[in-house]
Amino acid sequence: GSKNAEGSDQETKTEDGKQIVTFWHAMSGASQEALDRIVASYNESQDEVEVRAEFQGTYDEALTKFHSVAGTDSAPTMIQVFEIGTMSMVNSGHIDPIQKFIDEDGYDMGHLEENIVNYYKIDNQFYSMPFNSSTPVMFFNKDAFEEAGLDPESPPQTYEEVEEASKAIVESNPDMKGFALQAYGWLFEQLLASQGALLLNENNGRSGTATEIGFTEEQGKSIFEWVERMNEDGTFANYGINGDNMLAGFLAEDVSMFLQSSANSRDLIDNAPFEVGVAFLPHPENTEWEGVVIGGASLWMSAGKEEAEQNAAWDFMKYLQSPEIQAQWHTDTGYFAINPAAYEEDLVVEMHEENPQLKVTVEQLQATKPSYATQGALMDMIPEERKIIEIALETVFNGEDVDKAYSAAMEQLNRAIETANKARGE
Amino acid sequence: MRIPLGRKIVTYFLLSTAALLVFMPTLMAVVMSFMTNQDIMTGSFPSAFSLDNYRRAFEQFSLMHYVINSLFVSIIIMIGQLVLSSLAAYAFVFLEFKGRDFLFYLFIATMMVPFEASIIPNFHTIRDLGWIDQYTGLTVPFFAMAFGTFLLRQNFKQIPKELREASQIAGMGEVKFYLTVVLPVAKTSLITLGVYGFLTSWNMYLWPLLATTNDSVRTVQIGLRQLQSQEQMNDWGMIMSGAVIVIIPTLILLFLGQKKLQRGLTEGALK
Amino acid sequence: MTEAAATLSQEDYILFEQTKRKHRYKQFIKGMLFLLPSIVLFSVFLFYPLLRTIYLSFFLTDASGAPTVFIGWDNFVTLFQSSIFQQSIKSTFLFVLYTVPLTIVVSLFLAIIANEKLRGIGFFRTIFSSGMGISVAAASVFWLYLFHPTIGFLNIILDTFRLEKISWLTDPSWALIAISVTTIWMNIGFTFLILLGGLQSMDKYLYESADVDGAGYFYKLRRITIPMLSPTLFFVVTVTIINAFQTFGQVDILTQGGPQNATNFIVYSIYREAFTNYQFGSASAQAIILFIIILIMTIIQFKLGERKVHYQ
Amino acid sequence: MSYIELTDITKSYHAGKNILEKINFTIEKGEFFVLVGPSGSGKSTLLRMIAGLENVTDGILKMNQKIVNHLPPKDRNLSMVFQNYALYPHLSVEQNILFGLQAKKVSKKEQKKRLKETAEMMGLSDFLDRKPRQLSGGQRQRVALARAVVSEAPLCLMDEPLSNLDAKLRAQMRVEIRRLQKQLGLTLIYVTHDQVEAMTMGDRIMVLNDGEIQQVGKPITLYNEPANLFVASFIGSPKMNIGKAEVKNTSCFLINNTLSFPVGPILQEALKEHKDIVVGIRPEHIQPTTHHEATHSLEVVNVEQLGNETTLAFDVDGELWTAKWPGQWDIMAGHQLKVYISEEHLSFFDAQTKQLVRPASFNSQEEVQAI
Amino acid sequence: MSYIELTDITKSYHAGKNILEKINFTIEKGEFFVLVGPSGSGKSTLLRMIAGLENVTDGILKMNQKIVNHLPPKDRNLSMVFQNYALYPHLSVEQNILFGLQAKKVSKKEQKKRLKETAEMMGLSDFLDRKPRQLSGGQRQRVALARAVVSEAPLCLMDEPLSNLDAKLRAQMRVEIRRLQKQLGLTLIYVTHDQVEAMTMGDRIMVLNDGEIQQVGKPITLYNEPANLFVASFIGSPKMNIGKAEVKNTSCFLINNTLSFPVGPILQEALKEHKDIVVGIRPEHIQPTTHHEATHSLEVVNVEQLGNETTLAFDVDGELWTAKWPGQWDIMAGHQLKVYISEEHLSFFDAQTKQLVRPASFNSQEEVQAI
Ligand SMILES: Nc1ncnc2c1ncn2[C@@H]1O[C@H](COP(=O)(O)OP(=O)(O)OP(=O)(O)O)[C@@H](O)[C@H]1O
Ligand SMILES: Nc1ncnc2c1ncn2[C@@H]1O[C@H](COP(=O)(O)OP(=O)(O)OP(=O)(O)O)[C@@H](O)[C@H]1O
Ligand SMILES: [Mg+2]
Ligand SMILES: [Mg+2]
Repeated sequence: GSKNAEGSDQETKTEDGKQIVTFWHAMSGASQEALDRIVASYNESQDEVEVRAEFQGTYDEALTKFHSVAGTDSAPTMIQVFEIGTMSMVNSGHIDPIQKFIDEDGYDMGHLEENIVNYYKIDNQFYSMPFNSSTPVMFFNKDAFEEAGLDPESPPQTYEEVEEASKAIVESNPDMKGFALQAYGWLFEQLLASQGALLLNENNGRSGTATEIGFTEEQGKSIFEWVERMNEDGTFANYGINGDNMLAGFLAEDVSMFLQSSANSRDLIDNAPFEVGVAFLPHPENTEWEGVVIGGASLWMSAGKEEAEQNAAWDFMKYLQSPEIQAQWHTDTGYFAINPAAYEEDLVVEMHEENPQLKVTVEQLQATKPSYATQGALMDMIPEERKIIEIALETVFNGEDVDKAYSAAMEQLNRAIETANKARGE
Repeated sequence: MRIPLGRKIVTYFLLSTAALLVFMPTLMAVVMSFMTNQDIMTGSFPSAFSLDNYRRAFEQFSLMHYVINSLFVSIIIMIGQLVLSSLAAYAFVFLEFKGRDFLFYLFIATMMVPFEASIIPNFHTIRDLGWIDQYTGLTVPFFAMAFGTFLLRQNFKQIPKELREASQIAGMGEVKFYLTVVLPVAKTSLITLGVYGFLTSWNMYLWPLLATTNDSVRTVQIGLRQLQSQEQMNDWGMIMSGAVIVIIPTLILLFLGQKKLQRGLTEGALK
Repeated sequence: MTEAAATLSQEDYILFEQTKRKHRYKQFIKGMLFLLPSIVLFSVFLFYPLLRTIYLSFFLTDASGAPTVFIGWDNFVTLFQSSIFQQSIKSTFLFVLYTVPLTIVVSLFLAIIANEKLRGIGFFRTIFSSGMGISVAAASVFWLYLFHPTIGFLNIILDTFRLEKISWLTDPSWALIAISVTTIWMNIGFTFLILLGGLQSMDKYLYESADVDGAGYFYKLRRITIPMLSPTLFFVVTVTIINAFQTFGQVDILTQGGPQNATNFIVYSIYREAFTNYQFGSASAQAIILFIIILIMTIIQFKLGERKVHYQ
Repeated sequence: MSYIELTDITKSYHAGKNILEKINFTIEKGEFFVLVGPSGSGKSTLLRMIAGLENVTDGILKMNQKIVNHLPPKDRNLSMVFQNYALYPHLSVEQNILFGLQAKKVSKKEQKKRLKETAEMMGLSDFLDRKPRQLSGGQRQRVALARAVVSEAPLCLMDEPLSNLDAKLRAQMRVEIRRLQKQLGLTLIYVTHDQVEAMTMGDRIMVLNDGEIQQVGKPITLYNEPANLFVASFIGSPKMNIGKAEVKNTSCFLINNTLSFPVGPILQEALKEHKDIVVGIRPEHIQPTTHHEATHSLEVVNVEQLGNETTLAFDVDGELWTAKWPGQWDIMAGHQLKVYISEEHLSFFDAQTKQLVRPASFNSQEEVQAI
Repeated sequence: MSYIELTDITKSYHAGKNILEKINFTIEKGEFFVLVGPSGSGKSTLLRMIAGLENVTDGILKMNQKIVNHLPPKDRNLSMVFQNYALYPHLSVEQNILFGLQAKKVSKKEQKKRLKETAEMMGLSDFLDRKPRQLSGGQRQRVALARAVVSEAPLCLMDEPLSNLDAKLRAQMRVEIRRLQKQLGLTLIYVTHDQVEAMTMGDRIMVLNDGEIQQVGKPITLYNEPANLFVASFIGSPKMNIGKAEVKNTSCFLINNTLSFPVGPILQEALKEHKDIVVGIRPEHIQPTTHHEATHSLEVVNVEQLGNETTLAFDVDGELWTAKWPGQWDIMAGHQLKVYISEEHLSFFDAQTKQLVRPASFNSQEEVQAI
């Protein structure tokens, strides 16, 4: 940019008459590079529209900022919002659901990945366009498995198997822990979904406004108790809330298994001095594996913008769905291709051949059984829920009483839901 | 007076040890900025040093553009703060008027308003003034500074009152006295405050992020932040090289600033 | 010889009172002129937000921060009943207690040894103040690495001395210490620079006469340096306390308030409440409480401290 | 119409005891007014009040017929030499001197001219580029003086402006200040501890003690007719010798039980009114017997040679009396010495009120010798 | 065995010109050594070097036979009164005075005792709780003096310690300092501008000018036999009158073309060796004709009454000469006045080298009168 770009909020056309679309996003690092490439290719592909992709900080920061400028000239044409911001966007009243454009355009969303689309479909209509999506998987150290006499090709699938494998690992190498779970609310939600539990009542808030938590004590506690058991075995590695430390610990061969977003697969495989395995999310032995909930972000359309501007943005959103673009996006970043056709693209096929582990992430998503549990919860207090869960997890990680931690957390969760409902004036 | 040799040795020893301890984290970052991400993540000793991280950091963003914006913004803020703080401190020390103490405490009280609590209303203010994506929006809100006023007040209070008296006798007005006596005599703390103001502005992240929507006036910390990923593994080597690049101008400033801190300015004021 | 001046006429008296009033008025205007720019900006960017914060603290809000439901003192009542908030206050105070004295003692030590006139002293001064030049985000990342449970430098050192490794950031009792260490390191640069500035502007004649009096190094330090530095020290203490109460960045990156809320300082709690939970009402109430806590601390400091401070 | 008028001026710091107590006096335009008094008597305070640097606790201060109690110093149009110099440490000597002129926007040319003159006069021409901390004590004082002189303000206050100069330079400065004051018609208030300065420079002297005016008047009047014991012993160096007088009989009285004098008619009158009398005699009036008959004999306790004069200390019934004789006298301590003391040279004070009863007679001074 | 020994001591600031140039002298233990010289001549610098506060640029400084060039001040065991007092602004008067004793860990009881004595001696007892800024100039100076005195260090350096005190207090302090010095056997180096102090207090005086020693010796010697013109005109107040001598014929010479004197035999001898001669005569030697025959007649330009004496200024061929007569003389300026000048009282100096050729004869001083 240059200094004469000041006040760009006001202008909607470039000097040579192109329609400007302001696109706020929260992509940084490698994903920003990938996104910028896509935007550039779009801008080159036609001469009507110029998309300007502007970084606005983390998801939190970008969302807060959007809320503050929504409805003014400074608001962008479109914005990327993380999945748990969905409800607050819907409630904000400053967005136009993209269903409007789908209907006007007669666009077919059917070619998109079902399990991704499921999340963003609310009351049977699309509010936002899915964009970057990921799910958690279990990463493990194949070399360490081999050394411990475990089969690297059949990784553990249940909590109990994870425990057993961990014991074997620690036995063969006292310097390495078996398993690590980041104190991260998102992972807790995923572990609930994988055993088919609901986070919130009212079918995860999708049949009505949730009024309390949706999982049973057994379901909820299963995760806590799992950790507690491993802790007692001395096979659990505690990295607290810190994902970066956990990654480093895994790469430094301090721990052999951990759960993390599939978006990390590429980097882990590339950087690890050992062979990395990827596996489905585990579930308690006595439950059925149901699948995972989609994470990541989607694209929203600002209300109150000129039609031409919105249509231009809509055109860009459509552009993003094309198999070539999705293939590129998938290979560059590790996020899913929301359009499964992309997996047929040479680029992707090549990559999957090279690193067959990468396929596991896609397989897991596609194996997910559509249900309220795997559709994911909708509510505007989910960020708060995550913090509460994280504190409870930390408490358990540090070897404190599960029952106390659990009941305290549940109490806080229900109060948070209550407050959130009250704040909406409902 | 010469310093005896024994004391010199002890002092140098203390200085070096302290410097090593203080500088270790930074030194570590510098080392990391030359390492490959794999070496960093696996916690192994660097297998190779390369400038690759720097190359990529420069390639990914127009860091220079951010640096120039940051320089501009930081200098403007620094000047604004120096002017406003010294004016206010002057009033608090040298002028006697009703309500002075009350105002001073009010000023001090502003330091206690958590930044996090005022950021959203301030953002609204900027928005309504049309200052988003403007240098004004990035700088003006920081001009008034209770901290700086307080620092300078403490310093101005140590200016011998004889100097003020002599100026009054000489028929010097307030403004002239402020310009020709107070500011030069308080040079040390003005430099300190200037360095501080510059560096805090230089290191600001949240506000510039909020107050801008595009790259036109954005500052370097935002650029730095864009080197970090949210959901993916970070390229620490590159992030560190970015951090090192951004630190260099500030270290230079610190070096120059401390050279300007000269001894004994108030000396000779008294008999 | 003085008869002429002996009595004061009524007229004179009125004139006298008039000039007195005019003088006061003029002084006031002058003071205001000097303060005006600051007052205007403070009003817009600090007092207005403060009022807004006070207003919001009586409401529940929606995600954009607009008040929705008036609930009176409920936010405050809830806070004081919340064990988490009580924990917040406790950790905040503990944190202040850990960091403030140490920051000042260490910086003072550095400032004193860096105040000698030696060759290459500029290099050391730059190093000591370098912490200032490193943004909180960058500094926190450095420390994140130092604190890493296995590959972190600190634990590697402990390991080489065959000491038990420490879970710096995941053990609640260590996390506060880890954050304190980071904070002290980050604040030293600035405190050092201010204190060095104070030392530098000290008259050398004070030391001359002490030298002649046969005062040793530490005696001079105690009787001259510290008292003469008291205005600067007072400033540094006040500001360090206020800053400690408002520590945010390093918490966000290193522990995010955890583990188990051990480092969930009030400011961080405010941030979470506002920016992730969108509970601006509760956040505002916490901000007000924090404001009042700092205010009380500062008033106490001014009342007790400034009497002991020696100004010229 | 007097230029400066102080009416019941009182000063106290922090509601403590009064440093100055109901001070009343006036100064005429163009007058050279000298202020003397012991250390801590309030001279500087008084000066600072006139300058407007110190609040007037009570009373009225008028300048040019206008009440100026609250006028800020910069509007009083005066210059001042501070007792502690108050030089600007960050400015060179030249800048220090020109500081006031620049404030008053005097033209560059005029500044240059005055700077040159003043610097030459003060012997500062070589130091114009130095900072005050690079100067010697006396040089600093000269800068302070130069700064006041260069401003040519109609009222100039000087607080011991020559105290750190050597005798030669001081003599020179005395003349210069006096010349300037006359030439520019300045009104000057001058604080000094130097007897020579006080006696030779001022049109009038005011003696202050403990915040109270003791006497105001012509220098020679104060010397010859000190209003009270304090002034008598404060003016003149070495100080006046004081002794208790006891009337033995109608024709003779004793001082300190040692020196007897005849009682003259005036004295007799005076003695009737005052119960106890104290007698003072100036050191130069205890004279050698070169030209007179010896009247008394005293024991020499100490002899000090000043070169041009000799001071002798005598033991007078346990008290030390001093005599000052011109020239160098080769006298040994411990000897008994014959001296001449004229009854005429005795001053008489009331022992209770300390007020003067009868001054020494100076009328019949040394013979006039003009041709 | 000398206590302090300076060998070729040289001092320059920042490689500029030398402030002090090859200074050589020694001071004995227990000596009262007075240092005088014009403002800026390097007195304070010399003192500060002895104290160790200033680097010695060149030369050797010995104390007690040991080279101390690099010894830090605190190990030199001395006390000092700074010209600018150098009081600690943050400490009360009491703390200021006791600072050094506490540093040296003197017992509390001893501290208390000495404090009481010293404070009383200096008249500071009422101000012990005050901060220096609440004191008058003279009071501050007394604190500075008290601080040095209380330490009882064997070597004491005083830089114009009495300059801001009034005459009465100063006289008192002179006696006290002298007494203390004798009593404790202190070695004292004392800088002063006061003629009386210089003449009466010191065992020896050293005259410094422009960084060079002019003369060292007993006070009276310096007065009577000044080694050169500088010392002659520097010692004594008013200063010595100087005139150019021109030999008219073998029996008579003229000063400033005005005053003629006969040429004596010694002078004749001297005149042979020196081409140009300058004559000096002290003001007290231009005497009234009360007791002598008039020798010359001069025009009075100015008359100043000091009370105990009168100074007269004469015009001697365009130059101002001063006379000092005891007592009060009622003489009008402008008149021609008959005076007595004895040829004996003339000092002769070489005009080129400025060195003394023949001192005035003081041997035949006033008659000795001891009984
Ligand atoms: N820091 C300095 N830098 C340069 N020159 C200096 C410095 N300090 C003193 N001088 C010069 O050295 C000379 C001697 O100074 P010093 O203070 O010794 O004089 P002094 O004899 O004590 O004079 P006074 O009687 O006025 O106090 C002076 O000409 C002075 O200007
Ligand atoms: N700030 C102050 N607070 C309290 N007392 C003070 C203050 N300033 C001066 N004094 C006292 O006021 C009295 C008069 O002080 P002032 O300075 O006028 O004396 P001075 O006549 O100038 O004496 P000197 O000849 O010693 O300078 C002194 O006793 C002094 O101690
Ligand atoms: Mg005074
Ligand atoms: Mg000196």
